[in-house]
Amino acid sequence: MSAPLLSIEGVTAYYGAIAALKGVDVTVDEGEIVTLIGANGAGKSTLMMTIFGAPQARDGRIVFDGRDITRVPTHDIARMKLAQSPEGRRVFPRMTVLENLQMGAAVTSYAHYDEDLERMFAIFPRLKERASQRGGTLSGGEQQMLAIARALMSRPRLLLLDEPSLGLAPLIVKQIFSVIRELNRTEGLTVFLVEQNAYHALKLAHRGYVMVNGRITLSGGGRELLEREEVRAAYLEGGRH
Amino acid sequence: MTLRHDDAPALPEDVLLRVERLTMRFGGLTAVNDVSFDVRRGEITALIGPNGAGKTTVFNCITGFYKPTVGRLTLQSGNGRFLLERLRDHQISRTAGVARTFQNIRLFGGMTVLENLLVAQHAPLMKASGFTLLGVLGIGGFGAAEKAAIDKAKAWLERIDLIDRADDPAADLPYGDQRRLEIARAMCTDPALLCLDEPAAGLNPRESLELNALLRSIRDRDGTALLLIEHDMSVVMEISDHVIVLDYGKTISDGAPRAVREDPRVIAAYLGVEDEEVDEVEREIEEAAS
Amino acid sequence: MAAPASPAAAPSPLIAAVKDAGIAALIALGLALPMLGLVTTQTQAGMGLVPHWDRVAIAVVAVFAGRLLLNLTLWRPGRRKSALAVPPKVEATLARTAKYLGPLAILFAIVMPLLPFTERYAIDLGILVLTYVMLGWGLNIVVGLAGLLDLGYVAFYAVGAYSYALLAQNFGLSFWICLPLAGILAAFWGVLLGFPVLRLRGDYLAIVTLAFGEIIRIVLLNWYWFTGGPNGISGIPRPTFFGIDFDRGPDGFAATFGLSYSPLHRILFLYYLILALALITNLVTIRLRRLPIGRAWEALREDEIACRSLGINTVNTKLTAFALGAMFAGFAGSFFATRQGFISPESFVFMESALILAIVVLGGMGSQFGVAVAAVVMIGGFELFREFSDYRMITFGLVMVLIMVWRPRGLVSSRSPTVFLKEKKAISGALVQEGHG
Amino acid sequence: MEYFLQQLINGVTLGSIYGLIAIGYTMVYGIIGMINFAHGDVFMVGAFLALIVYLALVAIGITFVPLALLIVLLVAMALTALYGWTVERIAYRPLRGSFRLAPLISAIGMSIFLQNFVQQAQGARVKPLQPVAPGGFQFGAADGFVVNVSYVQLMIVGATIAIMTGFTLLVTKTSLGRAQRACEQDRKMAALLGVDVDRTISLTFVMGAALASVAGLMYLLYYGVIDFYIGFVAGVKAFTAAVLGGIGSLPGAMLGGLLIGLIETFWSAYFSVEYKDVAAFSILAIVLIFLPSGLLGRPEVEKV
Repeated sequence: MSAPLLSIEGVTAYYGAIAALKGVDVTVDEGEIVTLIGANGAGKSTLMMTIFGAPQARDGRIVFDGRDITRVPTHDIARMKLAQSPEGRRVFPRMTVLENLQMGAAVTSYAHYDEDLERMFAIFPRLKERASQRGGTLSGGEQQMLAIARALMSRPRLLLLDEPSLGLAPLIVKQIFSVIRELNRTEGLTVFLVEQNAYHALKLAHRGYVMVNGRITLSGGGRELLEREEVRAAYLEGGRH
Repeated sequence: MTLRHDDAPALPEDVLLRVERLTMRFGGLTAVNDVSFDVRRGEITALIGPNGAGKTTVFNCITGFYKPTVGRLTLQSGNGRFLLERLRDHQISRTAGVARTFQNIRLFGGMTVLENLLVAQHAPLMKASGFTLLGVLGIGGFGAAEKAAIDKAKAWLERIDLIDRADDPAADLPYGDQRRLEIARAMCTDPALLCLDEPAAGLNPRESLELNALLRSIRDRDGTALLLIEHDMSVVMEISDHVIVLDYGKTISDGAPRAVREDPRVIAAYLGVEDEEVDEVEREIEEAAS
Repeated sequence: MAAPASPAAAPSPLIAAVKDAGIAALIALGLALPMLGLVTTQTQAGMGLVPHWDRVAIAVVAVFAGRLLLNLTLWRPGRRKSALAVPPKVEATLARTAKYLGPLAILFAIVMPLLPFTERYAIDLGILVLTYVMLGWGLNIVVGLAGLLDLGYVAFYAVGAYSYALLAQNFGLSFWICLPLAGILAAFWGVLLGFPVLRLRGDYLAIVTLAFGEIIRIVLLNWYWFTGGPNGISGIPRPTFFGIDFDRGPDGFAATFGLSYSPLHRILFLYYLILALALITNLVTIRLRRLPIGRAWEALREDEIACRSLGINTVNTKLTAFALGAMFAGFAGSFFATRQGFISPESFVFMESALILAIVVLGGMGSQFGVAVAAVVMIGGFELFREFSDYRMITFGLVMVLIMVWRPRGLVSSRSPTVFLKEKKAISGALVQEGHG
Repeated sequence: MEYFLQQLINGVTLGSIYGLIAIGYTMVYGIIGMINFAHGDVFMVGAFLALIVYLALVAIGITFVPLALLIVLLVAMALTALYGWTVERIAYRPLRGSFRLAPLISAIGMSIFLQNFVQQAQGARVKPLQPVAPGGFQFGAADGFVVNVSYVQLMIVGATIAIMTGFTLLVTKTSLGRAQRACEQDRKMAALLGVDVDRTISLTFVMGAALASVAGLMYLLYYGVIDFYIGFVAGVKAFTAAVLGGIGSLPGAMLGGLLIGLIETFWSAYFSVEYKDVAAFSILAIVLIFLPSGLLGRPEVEKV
């Protein structure tokens, strides 16, 4: 078996004095969609940011594509074919859609900028209509599309997606999830997805992890987790955790 | 000076808030376009629609954070009749009795849970402290008033199950607790209308259920009408008595939850067709597994 | 798995440290060479340059040695992060001891002048420090509690001082009548200036308050017939012991109380006067924090929009903070005038505002105890270095930078709740907002 | 009329100097949201460095004025930039992501330090410089009043226009400018996209300091005398200009600088010299009351 594309080994991370991650092990293989589900505040987004070195892991290590990136500065990690569409989308509000996409391509020195731009506009036709509009004036769904497109502009091997469905209308959520699946299937894009929307995420993913209070408590195939009693109870139907 | 507008046309007995021809423009952009609806007493009214449909803008007009470009917002409660578009934001809360919560929770994070609930009772306490003058000198009935305020806060903390955390800073609470605390804080102003901006966002299904119970009890026990923006259809269908759907700044549907849910315009704009994409993936995974 | 070594574990820490120090020395050379090495001097033929290479050499060597030392000790790889941060436990202990240290400090302030070894210089210094403690506490209401950044606080200090001077000179009013009048006038100016600008946010408010401070100073400087212009006002009536002068005469303080005359009486009186004024400021502030207005200030600092949604009139709330802060500055100003007997616009420059603000921020915004400590450290420390007057200001500036880098939230950063059900727990400074007003 | 024209020219010259300093405030504010209180003193350092370099050139015999000025410009820019970089490194970078007031106090400390450092290093006395490029053009001698435009004034206005154009292009068209704007809007996101945030911020300080040194050189040439205290006064004015124009906006800084220069000049010419600063500050306050974000600043939309 070949080494995983991303492996997170015993990682702990702190915000000030508060431990947000308490020893997390996760692996993502090439070509997979892996999802991490868990309640708000469980540490999912912290893990996403810790992969990018902000905050840096205090213990443990993170290896991407055979290289230890635990102590590498954030901006250098971003130059390693690893991209993130972060929590809250973080579209640059006073830059146009086009400039936002240019920012995404900055790490590739614009080598295949035109080609990639066309591709993004093909995937998200809505963005083409809004190309010269400022990021801050887009609706939530459009911003989410832009955030994903911006991440894809760097031609990543691994895409980290943090809560792409948060605050979006059901219809838009469906569109976004179908784009993710499409990219994975046709281009073999590896995706590590953090979601609160456990049902959709587990249905989409090949494998899943469940995080509670900074620890991984369960892992397994996406469908398998969907069937698990604990998962259903805590994240799908409500009731006792 | 009175802030009441009793000369404005009266509303039917069961209507608490009437929004008429509300339009809001920002520069060239029309965020809300000629929207009218009623919020009735003793009901939970839900405002739904795709992102960017203008829901939060409607909210901000009702709660005074924006002045509408055009339109009339009449609120008729036990305190009299008010034209909200003519009041300043703090008057809308204090005088007309409209309270709200925010999409991104806005608690006073560096103050304790209890302090948060006391700040909400600012107006009556201010009066009791003789507008600070008597309070500084330590005379007047401030002590008693503060005790009453603390009791009220305690009662709310019992209700939202946070009494044990009364002395902790609000920012230290888990997300779901913060949401409930924000609702309790708004309720401490004794509102006639409580406006909630996505109260269930970020809650897990269990917390969501608890929230439903809380909102129902506010409607039934406190007699406060609720107006809420929500994406979680399970919450909307479960608890609301009346649903209004906005799209591109216009009302596209208005009625009982069941009727709205089946309205073809709502399905096209907001809910979308069946879960076919997701089902497709399911099939693929099964194929791959076998 | 063969992951390459991370950059932090470079070959030899010593070589890395020397290399780093070398770069720092090179930068120091670039900075020092023209500025320290070539001194512009007026000669008969016009301007010329006089070389001072020795100073450049000293600077470069000092930077190299200092940096190397730091690299090998405090900044050793791996230690870097925690070296300067104060652990939360220590922080909590500090906050707890502050509760007992406060009364102790007040006790000390009361008995200090009466101790046998206390010299007149110490009492003078005490008066100076207490004046700044009071000013710091006054500004703390505005900046620390309400979260409004005021860069022109000294203007209200000036209003108080000039009010007293002019009222006392032109109408012969006594200090005890002028004191409240000066406070009221300063508060009035606070409202007058505050009203139009308090809806400005953050740094816009800062520049406008700075501008007002400058406007008031310029007016004082140029309105000759009224303020005496740059010459200021001299011969301001000295304070009396409730009508009894501190002089040698038969009606003087010494004669009235059957004491032998000593110039120290007046100094002692002034000392206790400012101590009382400062303590009143403190007491009122502590009281206000527990009243709805004080809670509204802090809520305003935390989140203005939420305040508005709860029916709090933010404009009035801000104005009250502004006016009260100004009032205490006014009191302090009239004390300053009566103590000095002479005032001029030179005492009310922007640096004073900056200094008071620095005291508030260094002390820990909102913390009464922290502000007092910061005033003692800054003013007391500054006065103690009087002998090294050449390098005093340079050090002063540098110390300000270093303290901020060391403790960005000030000395006492935790907040104490105003009310509690079961247990009063200090709130970590990291959770407390500092306002955007 | 000639009097008016003369004042207009003087005002534009002064405004150009203020504008160049104001850009430094506005850029730093834009990118890290702090008032760099020491910027006025960096300008003062720039003026001193320009004087020192010029005197050094004279000492080694380079007296051809255009060449000398060009060398002075380049060397002073580089050295002042080094000061700007060092100030950021020592006093601000450790406070990154900290509370808003901490860097402000740190900046005030840095300002005190720089002022007294220069005073100790170079002496407290004023430093005069005999005119480097005397002379100029004269117009309209008809009714006895002559409008003078000195070479120095032309140089100042010309250089300002050139630098402003270059700067606008840099910020709007290059990837460095885009990175700067990205850091301004969302630093964390910029880092996630591979932007080296620390380096970008350092570069901003370097650029601001370089511009301040240009202003310092101009001040030296225009007034012919500098001292260690010019930084505070000019700094406060330039800061006022930046806020008046709308802090964070480059064209705003230039516009604000011009306005402050014109207000000051005209007020001194027609009313009273003593109250020229009062006029400038009052207009700032009045503008802000009606346009709370300054003339060209983006209105702060309250996100609720």
